[in-house]
Amino acid sequence: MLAHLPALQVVIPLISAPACVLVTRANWAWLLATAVSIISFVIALLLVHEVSEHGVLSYHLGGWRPPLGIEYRIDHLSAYLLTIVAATASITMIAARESIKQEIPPEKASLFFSAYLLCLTGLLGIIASGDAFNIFVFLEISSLSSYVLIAMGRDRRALTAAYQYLIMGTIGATFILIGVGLLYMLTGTLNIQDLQQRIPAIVDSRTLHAAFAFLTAGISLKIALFPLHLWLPNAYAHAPSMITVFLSATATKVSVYVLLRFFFDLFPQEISLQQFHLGKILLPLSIIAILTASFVAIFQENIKRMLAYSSVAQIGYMTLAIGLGSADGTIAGMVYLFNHAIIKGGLFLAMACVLLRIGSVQLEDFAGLGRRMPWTMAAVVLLGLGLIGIPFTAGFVSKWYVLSAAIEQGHWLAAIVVVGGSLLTVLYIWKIIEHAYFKTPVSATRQSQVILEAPRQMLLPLWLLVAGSFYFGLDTSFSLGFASTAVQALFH
Amino acid sequence: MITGYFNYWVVIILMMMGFYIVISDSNLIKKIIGLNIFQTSVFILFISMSKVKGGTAPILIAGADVYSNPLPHVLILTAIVVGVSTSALGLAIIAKIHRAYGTVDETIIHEQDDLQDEN
Amino acid sequence: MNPRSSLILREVCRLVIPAVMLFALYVQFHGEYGPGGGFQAGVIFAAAVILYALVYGRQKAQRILPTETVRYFIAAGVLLYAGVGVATMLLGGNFLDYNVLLQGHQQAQHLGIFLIELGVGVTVGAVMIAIFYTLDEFCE
Amino acid sequence: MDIETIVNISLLTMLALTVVVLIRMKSLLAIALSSGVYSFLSAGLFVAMDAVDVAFTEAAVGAGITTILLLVTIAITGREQTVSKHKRFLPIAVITITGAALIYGTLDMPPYGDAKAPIHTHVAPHYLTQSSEEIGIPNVVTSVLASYRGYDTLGEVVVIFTAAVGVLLLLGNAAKRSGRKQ
Repeated sequence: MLAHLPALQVVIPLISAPACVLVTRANWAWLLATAVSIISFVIALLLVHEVSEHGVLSYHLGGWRPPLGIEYRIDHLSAYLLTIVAATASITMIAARESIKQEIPPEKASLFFSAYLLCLTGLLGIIASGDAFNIFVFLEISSLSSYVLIAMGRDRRALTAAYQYLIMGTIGATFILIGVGLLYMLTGTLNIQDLQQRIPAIVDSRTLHAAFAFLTAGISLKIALFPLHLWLPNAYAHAPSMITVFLSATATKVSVYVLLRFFFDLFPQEISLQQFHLGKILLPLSIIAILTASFVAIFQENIKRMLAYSSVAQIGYMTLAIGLGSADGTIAGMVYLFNHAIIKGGLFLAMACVLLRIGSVQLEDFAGLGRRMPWTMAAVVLLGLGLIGIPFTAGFVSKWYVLSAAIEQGHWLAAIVVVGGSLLTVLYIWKIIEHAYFKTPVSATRQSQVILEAPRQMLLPLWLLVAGSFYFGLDTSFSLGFASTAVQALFH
Repeated sequence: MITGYFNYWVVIILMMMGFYIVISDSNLIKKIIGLNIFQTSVFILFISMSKVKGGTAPILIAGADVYSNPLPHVLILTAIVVGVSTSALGLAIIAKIHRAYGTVDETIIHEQDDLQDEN
Repeated sequence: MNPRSSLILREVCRLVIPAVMLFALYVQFHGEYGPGGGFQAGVIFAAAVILYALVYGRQKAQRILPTETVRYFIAAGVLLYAGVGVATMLLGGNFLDYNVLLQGHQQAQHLGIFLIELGVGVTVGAVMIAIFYTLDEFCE
Repeated sequence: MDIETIVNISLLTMLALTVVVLIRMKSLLAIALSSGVYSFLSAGLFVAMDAVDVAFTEAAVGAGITTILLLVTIAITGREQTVSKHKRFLPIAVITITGAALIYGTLDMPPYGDAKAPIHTHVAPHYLTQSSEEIGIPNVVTSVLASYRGYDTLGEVVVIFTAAVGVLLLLGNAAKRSGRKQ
């Protein structure tokens, strides 16, 4: 059965999605979704083990050898991402029951969890696939299901946010389709390894330039890279709480992975960097993203929206690190991706706790929460420290590596922006802390309201993430070690 | 040279007209229609590259030896399905937006949201 | 019953709809030789049901093909398709490697393709009908 | 000029005219129908370019199903398009740049119909020459779709399944359903 692991990683959630539609009880649907997420996590860990022991795994779907058929190809990089996505999925689902019970009508729960499983299928499929068109198909599975999941938010603005995301996302996907089509036109193949062999010979083709441009634009839309980030803040702010947790820690991360897969593997990285100047595109946009999005975050009154803008900025750090164009920079970007999934996932999970108990995430409603939801707010503080990048947190490790990669490349502006962005982060995190601990509720109804601490089923996963944020600040053997091996393979 | 690329150029113009509708029109339904046109034109681009002069449809029959390339056909069959799925979902969201806002015009929706913020 | 549809229209549809359904079946099982296959067949079958619903009213269509049943078919098609993949795995092949299904590889390929095309047809037809039902119900 | 080229050019011209008309129209109903016409014309073009399977699907889906869905949605939301176009400059700039990038990209493309283009010499010949032995059915599109790239088709079915789940989740009258069950 070990030989089938790459396929099982994707096929198990794929099969459970239609099965979930047939489940009638809300609790059973949740149980199925949780069980599948945990099984995916176990498979991801097994794949990490297999890849470390035996190197790259290639699985021929349908039994046809590539490039005739579709190949699943698990290398260090994909195993790394699979672990992040499946781990996030497990933690989200374990914590999700109460929150979803409150936000989604019970008779719709089975469809809702089915949509979630489809999203998971899509994300895992993108990572596992070694075929450019197959990546497009699974990208669409994950995108369509995330539009649905976002539209299920309580506010009517969730609908407009989902619609906006649908339009932008489809434009992005169509651009990627055009890019893949042009690549196919030039080479006659869709297999990533095969394309990699054939691209150096046609590097002067103007068609290849156009393909590169369309792929860059399409993937940037999916990553929410400045100035194509406009869909993200509304989508994250209005989606159901647990969906924000899940998507913030996975969706854009997988898009960053697609960026790496296409431009450091499908296009050999020296061609992307030297002939197509990928770094010169990414660096300025990332710098603007970090500064403007952090700045805008400071003025948000809705905390989910604030954290969403913060995500745009954090994505900027990752693309900045990748845009530096060195192996060290890319490793830093991967470590950043890993740590940010933990920290931002945790922060949004804390917001889910708050929403569950007080029904709002407006800044003014945070007044006095420090005393009334002590465990949730303490987690916000500790995760906030990680987001800022205080030493001994995972956030420090990731910022440190980005900073040193920037300095190593002699890119002083980038280095200054990395530090400056952290200072802006202090400002908006401080706003939350100030309200939670140093203000009392203004309205009489809030003052007299009895507010319970979040249920244990949510606090435990939340504190697991807090612990992760500190653990990976000290022990970097997986987050850094595995990422280095992954990136070294791309840079040969 | 001109005849060799004429097809592609017209198709690109069609694509861009569809794309224009998506990003310029404020009516949500018309945006979806624009998206359809944009995507259908991309399909034409793919099918154009599969064509071989003097070839026939890739259904093997005695007497034919030049066939057009079947692979882009397969890809586009998938892409058509993806397209109709996206449209269906978009239209469902529009129906709900109409119920929540009473309009399907982006500008009016934004005005309503801003008004709500002020209150 | 839809009051707007005239007697003539209803009588014409009584003849046309079975013919369209037959055509759908032809397209479903003839895809190996000519253009067509599960996807097109599913769409055509759905079109026949939708035509019926437009002419005779949705409620009447739902009495013959209830929403619940359609919902089962939506899942059933995907499960059939993926199930073929699981079966090939259990028989010792890779996912969706039809060659392990039967002895002769061409027969095996035929069987695999037949089954997955059926899965495609069932899901696609059911999905189209379900989407139409739902949109139309929402319309009221 | 041979007959194929004439058919191609006239269909492409009609497509272009349809879009131009569509952009200027105000009535949503007419716009939806024109988009159906657009799909139908492209189906014709697909036949002219030997893609019979694609043509079949485009006619059934683009001209058929999509148009029905559009009409039902318009019945829900009301027919007339509210006239309020604001943005002009930015969209034109965006499509000019995008279009220019694509035109630039065509300059090194293999010419239309060229049998020596890479896509006709790598991978695809295997399907055309070996599939009758390896699969044993005459329609190569079906062979590739259902076997060589059968996994993509599974993905495609999952995509459409996702759309159904989405529509049911968003619009499904859940109260009625559970009410009937009790």
